[in-house]
Amino acid sequence: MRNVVVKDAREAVAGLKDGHTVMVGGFGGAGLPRDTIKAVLDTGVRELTVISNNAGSDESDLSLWFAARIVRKIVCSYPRAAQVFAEQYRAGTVELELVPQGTLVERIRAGGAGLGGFLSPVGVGTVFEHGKQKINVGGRDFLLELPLKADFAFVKGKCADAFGNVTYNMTARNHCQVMATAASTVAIEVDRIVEVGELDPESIVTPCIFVDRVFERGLQ
Amino acid sequence: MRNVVVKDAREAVAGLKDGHTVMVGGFGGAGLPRDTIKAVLDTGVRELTVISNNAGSDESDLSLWFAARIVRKIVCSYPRAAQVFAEQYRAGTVELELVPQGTLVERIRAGGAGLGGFLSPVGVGTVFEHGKQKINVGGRDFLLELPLKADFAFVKGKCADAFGNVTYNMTARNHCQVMATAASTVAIEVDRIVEVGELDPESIVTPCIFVDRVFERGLQ
Amino acid sequence: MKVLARADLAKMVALHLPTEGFVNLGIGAPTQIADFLPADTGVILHSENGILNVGPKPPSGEEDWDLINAGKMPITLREGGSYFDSSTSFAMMRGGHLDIAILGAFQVSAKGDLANWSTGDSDGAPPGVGGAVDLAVGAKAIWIMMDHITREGKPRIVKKCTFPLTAVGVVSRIFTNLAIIDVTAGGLVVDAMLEGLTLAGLQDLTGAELQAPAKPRVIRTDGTSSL
Amino acid sequence: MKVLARADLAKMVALHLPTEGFVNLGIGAPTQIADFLPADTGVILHSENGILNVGPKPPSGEEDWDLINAGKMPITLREGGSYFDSSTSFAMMRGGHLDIAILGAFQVSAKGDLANWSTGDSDGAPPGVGGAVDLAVGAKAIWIMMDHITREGKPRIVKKCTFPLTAVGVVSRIFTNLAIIDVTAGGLVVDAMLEGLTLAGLQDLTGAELQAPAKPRVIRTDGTSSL
Repeated sequence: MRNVVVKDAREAVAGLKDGHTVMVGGFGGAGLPRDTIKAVLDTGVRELTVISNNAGSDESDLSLWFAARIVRKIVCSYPRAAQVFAEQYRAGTVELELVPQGTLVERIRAGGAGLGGFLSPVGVGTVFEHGKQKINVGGRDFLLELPLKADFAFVKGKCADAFGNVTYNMTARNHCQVMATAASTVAIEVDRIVEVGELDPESIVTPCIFVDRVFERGLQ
Repeated sequence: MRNVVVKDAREAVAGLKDGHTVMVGGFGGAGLPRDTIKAVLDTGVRELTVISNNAGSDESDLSLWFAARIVRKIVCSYPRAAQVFAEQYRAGTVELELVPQGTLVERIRAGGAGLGGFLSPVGVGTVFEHGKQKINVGGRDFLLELPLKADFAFVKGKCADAFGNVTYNMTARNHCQVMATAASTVAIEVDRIVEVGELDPESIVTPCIFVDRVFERGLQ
Repeated sequence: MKVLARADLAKMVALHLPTEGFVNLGIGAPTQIADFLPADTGVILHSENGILNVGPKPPSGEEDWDLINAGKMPITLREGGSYFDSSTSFAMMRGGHLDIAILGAFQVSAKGDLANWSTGDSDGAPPGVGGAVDLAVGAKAIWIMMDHITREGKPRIVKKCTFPLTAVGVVSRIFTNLAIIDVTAGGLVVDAMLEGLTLAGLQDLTGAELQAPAKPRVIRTDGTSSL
Repeated sequence: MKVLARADLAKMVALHLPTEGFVNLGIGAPTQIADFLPADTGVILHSENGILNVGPKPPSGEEDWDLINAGKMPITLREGGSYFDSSTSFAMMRGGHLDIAILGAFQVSAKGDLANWSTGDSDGAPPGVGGAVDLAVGAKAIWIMMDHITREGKPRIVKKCTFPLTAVGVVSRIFTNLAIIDVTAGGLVVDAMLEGLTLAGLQDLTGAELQAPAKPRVIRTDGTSSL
């Protein structure tokens, strides 16, 4: 039978390599896989491209990666309030691709859903047009937005079963659900592993087909 | 306080007019709003454009509309096994736009999500290319698929509260969830109306912002 | 110069909301509008991080950091609320399902152009846009809540925005600490002014031409206004 | 001519499935493959109307018409299964999350082109495509399960499909009632043949050139095959 449970965060990040693209779930602290973030640090990988809504704000989040200088580029909607990132941004040692939040999450969805892109009304007539193809449909201009995919997606769930079915806690669902569809390896840090069959089939948010690894986080 | 409960199917279809575009949920009998379908018949409207996965197969589904000759056109993935529709199709009195099922549901999602369209790999190199713009991204061809919206969406849910939050029963969720985002008026036929607060906020499938009317169906 | 206090401005906006509808309160000042909604309001608040029917902040000590709003502050969920993922949340916005989004602004133009995500002058700090651009495009109506002028005394209502745009031609109504102004096809129309203020006085503080009916409504200093 | 019975063909395909993976069984004949999966299989069946971990059909009298498969027949849900909407279901397919889709076919070309949704000759009946085109494009591997020739004795494996295409260059493996054939960059390669059949005999029934190793595997009449 399928069993995607791994022992800990170290096993969850196995195979991560220099230069990989990594999605990290969370909006603020909700949905942020803190154990996984630390484990990535321990691997010694470098030159990561990170896709995440934020760029860290305290001492147990993505700030750790910027402090360790393992990020080459971040694709992000709101890197403000990210002090360590800001220092490196000012120094010109990290690249930023600023993407409006709804476009960011829809690009990730498109990546996971096998689309070649989508036409968005968001950003037309603004600096967010730059470098994008404009397509007119029915007399209205849209920007062609391209899908985002990653080598790894790291997100935080509430419960998982051994198959890899996952639920989330309240607003911690945020970007986690789509990120968990758009990476070659999806590893989910959860509060609790439950028996297969224990999750309500109507209420599973991430069906196991999207999930490669789950592990129970340590006490925070 | 918000209260979108209406008395019956007749009230649920109020405002439907000749020439309107109507989405009807369901895959086979699952998710099919049978009371609503009958109520539409009673309004006497004509010249409807229908968006639905199927075109009816028994005596209490869309076959009723075709028998009454109130459909001008259907946008559909699988109208086979639809005897009454087939007769009119052969006679040339109804128009068919055949759309692969995944493209159909994604076009409806795009309509509800405010997108101008999306790039799909599905149908490239087949007759489903016809009349569509081909766009190359990263060396791969995609078809530009356009959003679908409607004046009314009629779907079948399991439970609803007075706010209009809705759940579905097993595979009856199918096309209902996206259709309930893509119409000016969304009317949902449910098995049971429950108290506001009774539905688990984590398990609501269609949040009330999408819903205009709900009603409890009669005994079938 | 006498101006509405921030809380009274929030109250004024709250008093202009319909009795029912789906509303997103932008981060920052607009969030305060929630404090002035009646207890039995039919207004359902949306927050773009995936929640409908946002309730007040929880009592101190009962915060749950998985239950936060778009400003990343702890909130509660009201009865009949729901959680969903961000792609669904932004689909709600982009798809035109929200009735009103009430946003802060640096500048609004006479044509309803909005600049509220960047002053363009970052002195090297990283820019951040969040959901500002998405909100401004999607909601059925975009209302602005802001001070009428900058701290330096410059107008925020201008002929043409000089700051980077958030969206083009989207603003329908502007609530400031001096006036309520409708953005119409024919230009900016003063709906109401703070008591004691003259149209000429308001025009002096505004960077685009104002029109007004013979007798605009009067805003009292507590945020209420005449019919 | 001796051919595999339909049930033995289904059994043969089942025996070639990996011990774990996500598989979609197309409507019609491929659905029967489920009957030959071991009870402890790690294969999780997907049905495009929004369900993962499809179980066997329920006992007579216990059917629930809200719990059906893509062929609209009553099924059950196995432990660890889930329900989701059709847009998510097709995102799974289009996004490459399914390991294998096993589909019926009218024709398959030497280059892996697939024709399985229409014979083009409808005598006025309405066409229907359902999820055929979506499935054929999305899954990591597309396997075909079909009779080797038509009822009229014409080859279904052809140089170039004459029926309307479902998708271009997608088929990787063909299971027929006579042989197992891999579609490779170098052409069609016979992996296994029904016992008693010669390569020349198989080639006579095939509309495109076949290659074969010196000793292809042998398929027994019960659907099992040699290593």
